[in-house]
Amino acid sequence: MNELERVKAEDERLARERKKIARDGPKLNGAKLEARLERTWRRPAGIVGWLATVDHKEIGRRYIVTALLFLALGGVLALAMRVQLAQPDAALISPGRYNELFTMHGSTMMFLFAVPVMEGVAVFIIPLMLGTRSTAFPRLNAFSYYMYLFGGLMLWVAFLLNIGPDIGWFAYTPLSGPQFSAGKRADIWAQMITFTEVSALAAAVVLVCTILKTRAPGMTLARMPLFAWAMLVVAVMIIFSMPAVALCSSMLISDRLIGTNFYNAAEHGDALLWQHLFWFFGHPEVYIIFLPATGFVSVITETFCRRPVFAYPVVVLALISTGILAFGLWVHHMFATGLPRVGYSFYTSASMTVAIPTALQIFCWLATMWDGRPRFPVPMLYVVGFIITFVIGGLTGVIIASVPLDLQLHDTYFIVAHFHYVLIGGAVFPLLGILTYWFPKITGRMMSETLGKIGFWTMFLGFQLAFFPMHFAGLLGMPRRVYTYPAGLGLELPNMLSSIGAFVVAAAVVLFVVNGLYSLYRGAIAPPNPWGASSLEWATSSPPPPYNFEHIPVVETRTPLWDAHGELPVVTGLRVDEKEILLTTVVAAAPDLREPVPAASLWPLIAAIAVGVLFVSSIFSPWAVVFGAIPAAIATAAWFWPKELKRHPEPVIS
Amino acid sequence: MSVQHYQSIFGNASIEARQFNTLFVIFLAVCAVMYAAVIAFMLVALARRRRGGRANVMEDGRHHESDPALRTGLIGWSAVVATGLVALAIASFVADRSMASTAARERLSLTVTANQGWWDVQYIASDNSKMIRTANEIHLPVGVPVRIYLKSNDVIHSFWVPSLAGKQDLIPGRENDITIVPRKVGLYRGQCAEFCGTQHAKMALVVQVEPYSDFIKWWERQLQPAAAPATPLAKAGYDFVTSRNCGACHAIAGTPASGTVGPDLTHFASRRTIAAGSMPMGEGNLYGWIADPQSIKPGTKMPTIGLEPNELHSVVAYLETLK
Amino acid sequence: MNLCAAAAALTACHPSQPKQQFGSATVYGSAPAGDHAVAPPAASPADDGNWVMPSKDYAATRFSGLNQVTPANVSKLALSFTFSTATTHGYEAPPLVVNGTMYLITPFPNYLYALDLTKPGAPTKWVFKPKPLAASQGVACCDTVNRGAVYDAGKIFFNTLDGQTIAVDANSGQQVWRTQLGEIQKGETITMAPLVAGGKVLVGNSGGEMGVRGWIAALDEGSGKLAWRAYNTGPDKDVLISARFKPFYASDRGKDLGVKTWPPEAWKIGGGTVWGWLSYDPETKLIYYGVGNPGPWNPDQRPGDNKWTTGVFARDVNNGEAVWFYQTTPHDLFDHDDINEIILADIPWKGQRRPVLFRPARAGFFYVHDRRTGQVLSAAPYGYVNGYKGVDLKTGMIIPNHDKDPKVGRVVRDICPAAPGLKDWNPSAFSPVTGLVYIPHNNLCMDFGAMRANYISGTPYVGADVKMYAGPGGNRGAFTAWDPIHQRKVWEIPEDLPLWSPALVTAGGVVFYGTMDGWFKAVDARTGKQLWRFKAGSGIIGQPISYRGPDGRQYIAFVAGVGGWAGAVVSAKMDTRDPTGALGFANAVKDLPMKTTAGGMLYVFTLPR
Amino acid sequence: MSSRCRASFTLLALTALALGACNREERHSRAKPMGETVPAGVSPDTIWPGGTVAQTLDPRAKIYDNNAPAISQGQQLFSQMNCSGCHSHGGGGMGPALIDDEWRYGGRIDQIATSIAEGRPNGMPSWRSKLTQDQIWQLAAYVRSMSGQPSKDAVSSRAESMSNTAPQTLTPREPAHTSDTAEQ
Repeated sequence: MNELERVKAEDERLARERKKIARDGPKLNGAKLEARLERTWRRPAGIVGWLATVDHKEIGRRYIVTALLFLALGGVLALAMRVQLAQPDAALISPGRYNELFTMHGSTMMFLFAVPVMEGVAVFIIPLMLGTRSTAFPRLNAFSYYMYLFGGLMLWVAFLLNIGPDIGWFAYTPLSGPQFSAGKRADIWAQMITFTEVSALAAAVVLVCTILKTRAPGMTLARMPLFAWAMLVVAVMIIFSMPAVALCSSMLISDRLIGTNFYNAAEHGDALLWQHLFWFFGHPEVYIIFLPATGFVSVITETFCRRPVFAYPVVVLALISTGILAFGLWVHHMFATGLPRVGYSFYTSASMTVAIPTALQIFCWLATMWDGRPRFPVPMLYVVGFIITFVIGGLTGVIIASVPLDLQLHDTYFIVAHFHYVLIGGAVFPLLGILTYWFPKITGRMMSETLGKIGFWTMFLGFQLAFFPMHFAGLLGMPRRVYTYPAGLGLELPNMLSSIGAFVVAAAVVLFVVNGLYSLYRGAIAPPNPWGASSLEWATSSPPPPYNFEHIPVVETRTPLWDAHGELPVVTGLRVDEKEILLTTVVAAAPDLREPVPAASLWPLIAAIAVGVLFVSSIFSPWAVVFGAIPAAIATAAWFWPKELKRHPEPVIS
Repeated sequence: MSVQHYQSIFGNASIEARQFNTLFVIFLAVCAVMYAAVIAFMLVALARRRRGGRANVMEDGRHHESDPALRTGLIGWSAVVATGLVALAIASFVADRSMASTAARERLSLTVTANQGWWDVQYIASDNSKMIRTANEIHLPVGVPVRIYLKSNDVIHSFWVPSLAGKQDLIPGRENDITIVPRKVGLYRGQCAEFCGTQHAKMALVVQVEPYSDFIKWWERQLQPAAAPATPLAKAGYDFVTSRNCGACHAIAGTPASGTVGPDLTHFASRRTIAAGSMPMGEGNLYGWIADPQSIKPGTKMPTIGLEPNELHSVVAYLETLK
Repeated sequence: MNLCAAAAALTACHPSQPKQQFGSATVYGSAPAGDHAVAPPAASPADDGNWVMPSKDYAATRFSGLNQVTPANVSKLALSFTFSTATTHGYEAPPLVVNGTMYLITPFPNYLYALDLTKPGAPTKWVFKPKPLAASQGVACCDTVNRGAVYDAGKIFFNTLDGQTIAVDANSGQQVWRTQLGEIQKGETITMAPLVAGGKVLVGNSGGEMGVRGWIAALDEGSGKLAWRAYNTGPDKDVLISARFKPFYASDRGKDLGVKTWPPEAWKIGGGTVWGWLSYDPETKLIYYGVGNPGPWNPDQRPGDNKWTTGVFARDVNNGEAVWFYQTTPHDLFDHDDINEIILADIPWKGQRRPVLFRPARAGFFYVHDRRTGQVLSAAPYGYVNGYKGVDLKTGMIIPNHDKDPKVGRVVRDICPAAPGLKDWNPSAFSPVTGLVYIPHNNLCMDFGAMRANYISGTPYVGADVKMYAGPGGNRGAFTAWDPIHQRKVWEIPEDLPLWSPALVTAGGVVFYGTMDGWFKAVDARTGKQLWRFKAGSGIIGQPISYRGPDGRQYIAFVAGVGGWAGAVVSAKMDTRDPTGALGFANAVKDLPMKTTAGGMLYVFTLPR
Repeated sequence: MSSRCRASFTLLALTALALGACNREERHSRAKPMGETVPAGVSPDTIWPGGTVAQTLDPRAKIYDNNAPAISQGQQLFSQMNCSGCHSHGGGGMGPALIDDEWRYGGRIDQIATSIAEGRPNGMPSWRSKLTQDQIWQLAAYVRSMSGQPSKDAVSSRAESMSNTAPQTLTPREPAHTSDTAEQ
């Protein structure tokens, strides 16, 4: 055979095979299907497989566990501070060390716990909730986690090596600038920001695409679970707000390393430029933490009242409007900076306006309880605790939205009380509730109800004891970020109570962890839907198999599990011999495309290491940006290297 | 004046602070009502099923219509919340405007310049030779609108005397100001309210509001240069202070010491506190502070000089003459 | 070396520097015809061929009546002899010539050389070494210069950097007396040339950047005993203000303004030094002198008008009583010392002759005052000025431009003229023949960053970061012929480098000046046309003089030795990578180290027989 | 567990980076004044009659050299104590340049500290009675940093003032000079 004929024959053979691909191959069902899906979707064996995994459930679990570890670390710092503050004029901790403590506490809680834990929960649960087998861009998802982990590790290793930042989590210039923050402490902080913002942006992209494109057929936007709505809003907010902090922290590094004058007032830079950019991110950040928690509350309330959340469209609109309004409030962190007084009124109004959607959401949850039949297992207790606590935080928020009042209360312990009521009451309580709620889905076992209830009450009472007196400390004139205070100002009692309360909260956290660990090994085995909930994550086993669902469900109502009589309708026709998911249209969720899912890969990890080395070394030399980009580019190129098309003559479908 | 209002925002010692109090009470009342409404609603909502009311649940997968009363409730609730917020916003705006209006009437002005760890205070006079400089202590005549210009020499600080007024930041490269009309004679403590570095916690100041005549007396006293030391011990202290380390940073009018890096010490002993409100003025504290400032206020710019005991005695003796 | 080359290259290709021909004159008009300004005869006697004081005469004309050298023959000038002074710091002083002997006073260590002009090669007659304290070099703000000695009645009088005034016998070189006036512990130095008038040796202190309190003192010419001392700040009795004091403008009237226009105590360290030039009117027995800048430079630390700094005093030479005062820049913002030369002249003014003063001030205006009252007759800018908007002739007040007010913590950009002013210490020359004033000056602007200054006696008290650079046009210096009556330029020569040398004008119609890269230039007094030039071994900042030698020929002499504030980058071996060096001058003359090197060499020229 | 492995690997890498950090970042708050002993080795001279004398580096050098807070304090003192009035921002003026590579009296930190404390004859005042030893050494650490001697990681790029010299964080480090050699 000559060369020409051989080529021709090969072409014809390929053409025949292409025709075969277009045809359906053998169909599988039942145990055979499960085995085949398991083979396709499970992660590769060994440590390499463990590192290479792109399974959203594993990544989500790692996110949650890592974030909880950082919560514990941040909490230890808080306890250290409370010990120092328990009595006036104490000298247990030096002022420099104390400054490191509150900087680390704030940065850890905001950047390494609150945002990542929400992302982690979402990454774990959103594909399950939406009835799909994977997130969009699973490798980006893995990359996101590794960036987060490296950022957190860098910060904490630096802290342990005595290069911990001591400039506050807000790092106001010029205190954080080259003249007043000697050495590399501030750079460590700024680069930790870079790590977490890259991570958060990646996770946000993953979530937006997952929510908009991978929902089960029939799950129109109007049928989407409220948590998915909340995460959609949050992810979009991350995409809009994170670049601001990326910009200002990069300018800070540039000021500190190569002597630019962005924040040098003398050379016509501006110290306030930092504050504008930082709070343009920083204020939405609060809602980035809070909105997922409202999703948790909606989920728990619905399940335990056995009634769909009242006025679903109102709640959705409230989420969206909060997301938009959040970008118009940043100046209320800057009322004391001497910007034009009348301009402040706009921000007062905007800050008060944002209370309206929140008030509507609260009404909707309460109406759901009113109209439903509430039960009170631990997650629901946390929701009740949330309402009692968060509403106080929300109302103090209205108080400090007023310029004259804020000028007094700004940067006092009143504010500390306010935002802990908002962030712990508003986000951590629902988080603990939702972790209890989804614990069976994550681990396959139920958490102990008894321990959970003890834990809740300890947490709830401890919290009030720790943070309610702080309102009074603030009103009595105690500013924030002080390592000590003099006797005789009436601050002794509130501070002592707060310190005691802090240890009670710590005990509650320990109880929660003990409960979690105990239940992980000894808890009752969980059925697929232990709470009788309505959303799709409960339509698969606990914990779910690597492929999530045997068949992709079809959704016809907002509460599919409550409305499905017996079995859910499903989609067929997806390949099972290759990782493949079904993409649906953005609004109507009509089946659109079959999309191959990338295989597990070490490249996201390698890319994260390369980028991490770039970030860490650019603390020390600007040339790192140039030379560090080379390995990062190589890793990214390898990550996206076009895959060879595997030509199975007979695709296997379910 | 009660002790606990020394640094409390309820000290109510100026027109501004009184306006703050009124506004705060309004806000608190409205918020309390709202909070009570929410909690009551929740308690009733949670409790009514216990009493066996008909629940609108989805036991059998069948939708029930929502309670129409709840829809009305939602609309009513939004109306109530919106009205409440609008009322509060207006109250806030009105209070803000009325506070701003006092700014036009100032009759006394001074400049407060913040430094990491202490406050530099300069009173402005149309006759420049009547300007006075002090530190960490401000005297104000009661009833006189006073404008305080706020500047910073290093990082961002925030001027805050809770009993008198809200805070205002001191930002390098910018000039802010705040106007206060003190209305109650008394002593008030203030503190830096923006994190400013190692010794943010011990950067305080005291404000003495006093009758106009006392204020003028105080001003005239401040204009006097330091008296020559009378005793041999004080003379030895004078020699040390003016010829050794102290004068490089501190100024004492009437002596060669003219440093501007640290607080002016001309009338140091007449002030109420040492080290920017860290401790009350007194011989014992003075000994401690001069001997070892770094263990009292770690990280302060005041160095531990390591005086010999006789030097320490003489320096303290001299400083005590600076009334 | 490479770095310097790079710096020079950078300056050369700086976009704001157009490719213009430096060194050639632009003519704007012609010298006034008919009745013009002349020097008062009492203060400016006919030339006897000597040069006994730096300013040539009491009227400060720097005009030589010798006329052998003319525009036609100046190009034939030939080197007669040279002499190395063995110093390498800024040489600002003129040689003195008295009856066949030339006297040279060097920068620190202030050697006084006497050269015998009657012998070939002018051998050294004697050297007097006053041995000033070495530490005084550390408190001299702008190089360790000396601006000249003065001869009177058989004695040479001069000041030393460490604050002494010394009288030396002109023949023997033996010390007659020495008086300590300044205290270097306080930062006081003396760099000025004394003036001997009315039997008094008048001396003022330097140290306006060190927080000193400025004064002028009169010593008895014979004994060196202090006759009187007038401070320029503080209470009236210190300033010697008495009933005779009649300032023309209301803003200068009042009791103890030297205290009341300062914050408490600030006047004690407020500067107001006298380090420039004095003039004397023998008819009225009045001396005229300008007062230096208030300290510190940061104006925030001295709210008020800061009397009696940056102004002009007229005092009675006998007892120092102040007669009038005019403040050029109340509350000076830019270090615009007012110490420049004061030229006495009689001018036709509105139909009658008026005795006046010419003052090309640092702030950029050419002032004409009535010298009996201090009234400002005219004040016009003789270069680019944006730091002020003009001078109000009604109130006599300079009109500030508040856009350029320094602010603590914020750099104010593009202030013209810069801190050295449109013209610094280097004096102009006035020719009664042409009626023109020949002004060697700068064209520099600056960025000014005020900050809090700390006062520690004996250390600098400045409180500002400064960066200077070329003004509009890109020429850093200019040599301007100014018509003082019509207040206009007649011609101007743009110079690449700032001009730091004084000028000399001769009756022959030739003007001499030097540049910091070492060119000694002769130009036509009427047109500015360059006639001749000579490249010296170091940059020239010294006063050129002209004298009649023992052989009857006209000689031209100057000392080349770069330095001073402008040349400190070379003489103090500064590192020009720091633009704020030498109080900001380093930035303006980054290329100077490649254009000249330090030196201290006398050059004497004459026409060939 | 492998996560621990990875963590400890990263830890190792960071430790390597940060080893220099231990002294670089330490904030010394000196409650007790430092002794004033001047060790025998601080002479700027390089010639000794009768043979070489081994120069020993003052042990305090280790505390201050390369220590970021000390350099930063020194930077502040440099302007507060009017050093910048004479030396500008290192370019010089009334005093000699400090950013160049010429050291009249030695460029080692202990030699610089001696120059500051004792003064030098041509105008450098003695600061011994005005500044504490701690402050003098902080100043010396900063002065040494101006000429590019210590690590780039311990210096600051600029101050909050008019920009002057190129950022120390970027300028090439200068090699040690003959007078710098001492037993470290």
